Amino acid sequence: MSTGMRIVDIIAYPFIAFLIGMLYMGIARNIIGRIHRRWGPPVLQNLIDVFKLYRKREAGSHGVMFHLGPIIMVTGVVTCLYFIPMLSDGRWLKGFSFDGDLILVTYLMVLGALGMALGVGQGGVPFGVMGVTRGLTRLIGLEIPYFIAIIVLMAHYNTASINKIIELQAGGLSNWAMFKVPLAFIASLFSFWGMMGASPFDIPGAPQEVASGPATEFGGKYLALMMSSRGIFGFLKLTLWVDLFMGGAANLLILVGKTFVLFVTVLFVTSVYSRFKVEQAVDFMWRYPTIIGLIALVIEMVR
Amino acid sequence: MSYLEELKVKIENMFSPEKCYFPKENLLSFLVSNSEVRGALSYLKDVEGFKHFVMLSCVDWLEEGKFELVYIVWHPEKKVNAMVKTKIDREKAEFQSLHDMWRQICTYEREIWEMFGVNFIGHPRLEPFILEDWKDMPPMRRDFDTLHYVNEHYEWREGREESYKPRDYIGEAFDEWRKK
Amino acid sequence: MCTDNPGVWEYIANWARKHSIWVLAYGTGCGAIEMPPTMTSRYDAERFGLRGAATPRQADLLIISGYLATKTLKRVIRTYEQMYDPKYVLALGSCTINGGMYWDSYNTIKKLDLYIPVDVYVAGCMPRPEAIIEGIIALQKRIEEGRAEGAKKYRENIEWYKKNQREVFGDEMLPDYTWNFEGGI
Amino acid sequence: MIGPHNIVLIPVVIGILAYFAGKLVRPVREGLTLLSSLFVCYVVLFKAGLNTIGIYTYNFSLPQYFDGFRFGNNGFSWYFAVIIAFSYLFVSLASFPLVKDKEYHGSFYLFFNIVAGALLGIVYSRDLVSFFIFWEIMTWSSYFLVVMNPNTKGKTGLTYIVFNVAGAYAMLTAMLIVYSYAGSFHFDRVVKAVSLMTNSTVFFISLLFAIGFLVKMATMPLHIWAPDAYTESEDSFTPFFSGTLSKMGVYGFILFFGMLIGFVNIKGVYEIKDTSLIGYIVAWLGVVTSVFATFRAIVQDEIKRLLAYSSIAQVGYIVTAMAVGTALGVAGALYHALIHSVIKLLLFITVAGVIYRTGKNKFSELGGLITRMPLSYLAVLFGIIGLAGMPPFGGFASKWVIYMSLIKNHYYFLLIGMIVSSTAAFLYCYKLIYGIFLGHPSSQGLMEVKEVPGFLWVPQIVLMMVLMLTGFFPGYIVPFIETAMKGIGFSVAFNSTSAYTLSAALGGFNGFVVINVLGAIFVFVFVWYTLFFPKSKRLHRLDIYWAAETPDENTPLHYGYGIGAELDRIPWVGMSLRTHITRFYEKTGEQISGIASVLKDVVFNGDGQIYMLYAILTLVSIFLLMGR
Amino acid sequence: MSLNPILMIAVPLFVAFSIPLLGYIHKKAGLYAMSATLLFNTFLSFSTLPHAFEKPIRVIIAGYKPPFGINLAITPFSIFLACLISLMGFIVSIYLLKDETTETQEKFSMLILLVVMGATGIVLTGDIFNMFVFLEIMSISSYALTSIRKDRKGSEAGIKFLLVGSISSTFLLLGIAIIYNQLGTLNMADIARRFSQMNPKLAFAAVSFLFLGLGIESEMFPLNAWAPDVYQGAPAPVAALFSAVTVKAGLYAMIRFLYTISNNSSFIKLLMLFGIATVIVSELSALKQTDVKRMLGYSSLGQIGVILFAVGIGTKTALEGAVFHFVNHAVLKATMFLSIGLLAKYAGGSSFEELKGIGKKYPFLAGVFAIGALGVMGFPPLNGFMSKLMILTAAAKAEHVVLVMLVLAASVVEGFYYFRVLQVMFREPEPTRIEKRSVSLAFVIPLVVLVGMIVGIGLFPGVLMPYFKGAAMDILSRGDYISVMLSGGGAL
Repeated sequence: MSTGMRIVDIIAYPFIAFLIGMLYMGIARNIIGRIHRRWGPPVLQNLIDVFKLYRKREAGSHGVMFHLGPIIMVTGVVTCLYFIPMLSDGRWLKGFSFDGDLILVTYLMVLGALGMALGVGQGGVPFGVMGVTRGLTRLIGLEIPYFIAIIVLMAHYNTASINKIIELQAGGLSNWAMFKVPLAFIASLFSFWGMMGASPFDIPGAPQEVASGPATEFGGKYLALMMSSRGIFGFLKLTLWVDLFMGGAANLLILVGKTFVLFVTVLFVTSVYSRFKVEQAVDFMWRYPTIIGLIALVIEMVR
Repeated sequence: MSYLEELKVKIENMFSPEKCYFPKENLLSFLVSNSEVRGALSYLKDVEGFKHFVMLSCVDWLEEGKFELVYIVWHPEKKVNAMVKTKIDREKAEFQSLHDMWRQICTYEREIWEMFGVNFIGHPRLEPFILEDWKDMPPMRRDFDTLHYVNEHYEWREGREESYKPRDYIGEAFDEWRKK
Repeated sequence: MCTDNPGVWEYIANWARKHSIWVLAYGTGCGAIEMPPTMTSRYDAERFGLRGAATPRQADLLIISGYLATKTLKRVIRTYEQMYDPKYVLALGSCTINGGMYWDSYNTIKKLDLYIPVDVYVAGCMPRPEAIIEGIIALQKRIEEGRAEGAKKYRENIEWYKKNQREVFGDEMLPDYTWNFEGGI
Repeated sequence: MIGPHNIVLIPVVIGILAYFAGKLVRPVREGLTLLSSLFVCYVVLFKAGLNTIGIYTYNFSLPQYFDGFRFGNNGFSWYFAVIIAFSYLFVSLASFPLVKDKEYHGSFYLFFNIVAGALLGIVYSRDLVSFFIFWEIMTWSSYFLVVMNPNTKGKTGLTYIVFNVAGAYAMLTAMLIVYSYAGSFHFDRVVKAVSLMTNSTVFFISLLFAIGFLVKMATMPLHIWAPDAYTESEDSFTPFFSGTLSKMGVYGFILFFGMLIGFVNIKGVYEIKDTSLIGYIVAWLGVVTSVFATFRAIVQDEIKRLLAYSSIAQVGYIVTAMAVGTALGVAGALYHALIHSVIKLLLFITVAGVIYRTGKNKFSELGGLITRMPLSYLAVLFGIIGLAGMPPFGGFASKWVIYMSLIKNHYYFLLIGMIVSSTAAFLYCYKLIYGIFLGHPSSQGLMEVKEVPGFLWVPQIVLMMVLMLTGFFPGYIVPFIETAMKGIGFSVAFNSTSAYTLSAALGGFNGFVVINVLGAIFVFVFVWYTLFFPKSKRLHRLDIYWAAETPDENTPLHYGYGIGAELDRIPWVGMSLRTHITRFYEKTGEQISGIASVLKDVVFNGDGQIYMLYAILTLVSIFLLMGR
Repeated sequence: MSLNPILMIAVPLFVAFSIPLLGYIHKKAGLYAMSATLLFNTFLSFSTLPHAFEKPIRVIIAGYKPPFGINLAITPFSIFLACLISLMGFIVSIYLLKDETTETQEKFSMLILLVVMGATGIVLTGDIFNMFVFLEIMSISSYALTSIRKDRKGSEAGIKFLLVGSISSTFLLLGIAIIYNQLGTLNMADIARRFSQMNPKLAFAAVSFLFLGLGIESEMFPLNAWAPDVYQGAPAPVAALFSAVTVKAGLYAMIRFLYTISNNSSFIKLLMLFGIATVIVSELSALKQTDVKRMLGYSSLGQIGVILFAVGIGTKTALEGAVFHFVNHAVLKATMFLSIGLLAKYAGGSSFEELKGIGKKYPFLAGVFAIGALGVMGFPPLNGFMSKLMILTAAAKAEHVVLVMLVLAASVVEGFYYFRVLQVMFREPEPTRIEKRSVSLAFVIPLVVLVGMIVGIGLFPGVLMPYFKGAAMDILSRGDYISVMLSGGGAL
């Protein structure tokens, strides 16, 4: 694993995530179309959209912080990606996951959103601020079941580093964390749907109410950056959940397979449920998923 | 003796309307003087039960130099309409605002103020409604020449000169054509 | 790198622009009711890459669907100026072409392209969804050939457009910060 | 010559000197204060440094039972002395321009210096009485600073003094009980005596000490005084107040529960989940405080009140971390104490500067200052990243240690409580920076405002550097914390080797790699975006998407300040916002004054005959009672 | 020892009665004579102080040896108090030079001299009846002093003081009579020696009567209802004198009686309970006051309650604390009363409304008042703290933890109402109706001296510590008091 190969590995890391992320979003739009009994856009539609946005000739900016907002968002998301190992065995696609642990990843996930919020702030559009506030309030709801789940994981495997968790899950389907701590997995699934911005929880960017929320004032090249970071973010969460609960992926194909299965669950939820209000989202999250998580925690403490 | 005829009798002896007739089935229309409009409407609304206010419109009698304000109310149970009309002077066109009886009268009065130039006293919000930054005279008045205004302000698309005169095809020209 | 010479790079860009047009969700007239059927199951415009965009900043295509009162025209111009460069206008209905049914009304504008550059006109007193998709396909062809340069046209003869607009608005003009800029990050 | 024992005198003497000298020529006060703070920093860093472990005793020929004041220094007091010294320097620097033309100029410098001296006294004292003396001096001199600016409610000062004096006297009772067992006030004799005490007395003492320190740290049931006191105290004193004074509560808590009474002794009393009952209750109090205070902070409209509630919440974390008494917990508490005081100094100094420049202190009146005050914007940005515990800066490292300590010792529910409040902290962090700097200016005057005065730049920049340092090299502070822990007799908690990494119980992270990755990506994307894309147009302030309308100069566009309005619709959060404990205190207050008025009317009712009747009644009662 | 201690009583008596004559020479001569005698008294007492601390002195008057003749028993505790009383009297007298409320100087200065002479007499005398006589002189002249201004409040307070004072003297007389008929002697040492031979029932009656009489004089809880009215009614310097001098004499008598003469431990415990009750009741009732002078009266009762509590504990350290608190209370209360007197004079009244914002108009006076307040509350660098700490440590050592908590709770309440006054003075906007008048030197000197004493004692308590140790030893060692007084120590 000479340094040259290592550099290629590191540079390729975000692009793989970007491509697969965009692919999944395209597939998602197609599947939802089919659910609505219509043809739906081609699978690569999202890629075309992003490319079109990159090739926009104009873009307006309200100031330095506005310009930096999307850049910080991408930086946060890609950095978080680097600390999550994509593949479990072999020396490829590990990123920097040996230097960070689960709590670092949790906080890095939010770093991008906060950087973005600063850009939205300078944009000056009241819709943007309302979107950001709703996003952060929804975050209070989502973070709790997620954190309970990872506490259960950390208590169960007595470690906080993702790589070690993957190793401990090796060896067959039975000792995946999904089956070892099933309730924790279910609780974390709820917060997974929320964090993906799937339909019941997509209040921050609701087009009808707050004109696409934080992204209101961002056009052209900034919107491109935001769409690509949302794609990477989707893939990031998928790999994290696969690593934590489904025993990681030996090679890229297994990774795509497992993540696609997980992604399909999101689709089922999205295309069926309508949008929660902010307080309903937080209330829902603090009610059922948290209780399930707490039960898992109690079981874990008893064991 | 349907409900409307009884009502007609009652109205005639209460308000001495100038004209009181049935323009069409289940619609009673009567013309009263300016001061009696509020009395008639409140009588219809509170005593008779004409709860629903249908609309307020204004007719421009250019020749008489009068505007005619028409208040139409609807009786939900009896399923009948009543129309209270009054004539106000055209030049110094102003009338008391009845928005306290029904709130939606505000919008009608505002539109009539904008389109006919009738000033309603006591109206909460008389400001431009549809015609933003309108400099000309109120457009709905019959002495306003729309065609002249359009020619002056807008530019026609070339090649749209009337290939035929629509007026020629109306009235006697049409009979003639049909005879051919 | 992003020079405007019609090189290969520009061709690919036009291809992408053709297949991903974001429509601004802004119904200005009676044609707005035609938009939902074109987007939903029966006619499904999403097949062509069309997608709703909430704000002018994100949109490429501005659909003027019906007669335009002077009041609405002011909003339309501001929205148009807030959209970013490769932007197109699709005008539905005869009212935008020559005033249509309201040809002699004191309040509606008669010729849309006096005020903003229009790429495709779709005639009909509210064209049905098939006609709208027809219009969109025509627009896509224009984009592919690189002739859908409404923004450049607007930029170059801004004075002419502004003169026409002043004719209609009188001195109640829109603020000019939406169209003349200096550089900046 | 100058050592831990008489460093106390420098600020106090200079304070008094400054007060009187300042009457002749005003700037002498600033000069003297700066001189004293620089000298104190020099002494703390070099003279009374880590290696000068020494015990100096003074006895003022007091009666034999009172064997003199003792001062000394070890890693633990050095750690807090550094915090005090540098916050003393920074706050005095910041206060020069802000207090220059106030009419209470003289008394501000008098009491500010005395408070600084008192803090140093607390940290270096090695016997209970000198600890209590300097604690009392701190209380009343900070009282005067709270009550100083005239446009505040009188009630704030009184509630402050009642709570803090009651806390101090609770501590005094406990000290006296310890003295009656130990026979002397010196720490070493006290430690020996405590081990001989019966369980119930140990429980009683630790309860009293806990009350004394929790009042200072404004933990939930005893926090009533804190929001008003922080908000209404003099603008340039609040950083010192919330940054350093609350850390004295931390110092006292760890000193008394760690070294003097010893967690092992308290644990012997009533044990629950291998920590003492008191420790567990206090930990839960800490969590409840942080949750309630965070939600309260979000809905505030006044800047300083938001920061006040946020400091109560952050100190709540420290309380939870150290109350359970594990080695890693105390290490986390120490680390977070340092980080929190750095952040609060930074934020309060900047906010004081903003209020000084704009004259407004509410979010609804500010907005859009980023173009006018870029450095303050950066300072607040660094501050909120630290406050929210975001990775690149130090805030994350200290929170990480606390989380690790709670997970390692299986206090999962405590941790969940902390997560709720630290996630909700993002909301008030964003509200702080949006309300002041981003969005639209809510009045035209804000556009002519200048940057904060020059003197404030020094503390801002240095504090930002410290935040970056602790963020990029989280392990750098670890050796200092470990010497402090050894000072109170705790075992080593971390197992991190280099300055770059921080690793403890369950995992570890490398701060340096995090910032390198972040920096590299940021630079790459920034360069790619600024050079290889069409230059973006500079949009006018009002050229925003406003549903096709055209906003003009005076349309209110800055209603982002209303963040938190939706909180009371969330069932649990709404309930927490509505419950107020102040009603309980008001009722007790009324009870006491009720008794007082009854007493006044019955006993001292003003006519002679009743007095004579009382005299005879007492005679009769003596006869009945005592007569055999 | 050149001068005979008896002069401390003789000279003031002589000057007091010669003052009306001096009035003819010069209108103000009486005042200067008064302060001169008090200065002489202070000088004399300070010179005999070291001798008395080596060995108690017994002064025989007119040749009759005890237990027959009247003699002075100058023990360390008594001479220490004598110094304190004369010093305080001298300071107040300087203050009085410029105070114009005294309508006829002779009568006023004469009464002041009598009060100080009475107090010194009580403290020094060795004969119980002689103590009663001095007590009578002191109380009668203090009744007169209370209503010196002849305004409504002054005279009303005077009457009340007279009523309660007469009750206390009757009880005292009863007690002394019982003792006299039982033991046939009036000399304290002799009574102390043969006290146990008395019939127990009568002994108990005598002790309770004397306990009650002295209780009224030393402002114990159920009996001190008169004190606040007197402190409010009397002019400020007089109130300062009362709190610094007369109360001290009463307390000395109580201690001397309980410890040396009757040595009855159950009454000492009773004294402790009454002490605690005094503290709590007076602190609480001070909470509702709107008049600063009355509030100061209550807080002085509270301080005396603490002293009684300390005396009641009975251990050596407690008594040292008590004596230390004697000094502090005298100094602090004198400062507070003098400064509030001036402030009230300039502000035209001593209620909260009149004193609003006075701190900005007279920063020096209000500052002195503030320092006094901080001292009374027991904040560290000032003197109140050390004495309160010693008392509380003694109480803690004697396992009275609950009582310690009560005293501390009371001092929290005290903190509340003192800071409320300070806030009224310093935070309110400057009153426009009061115009600034320059404060004359005679008022400034005593205040500066007193503040110097407060801060001095606060910072260096060690200086006075040996005297407190000596006084405490003297109170406790009942045996050698008797032996010295009877067997004739330093025969004079």
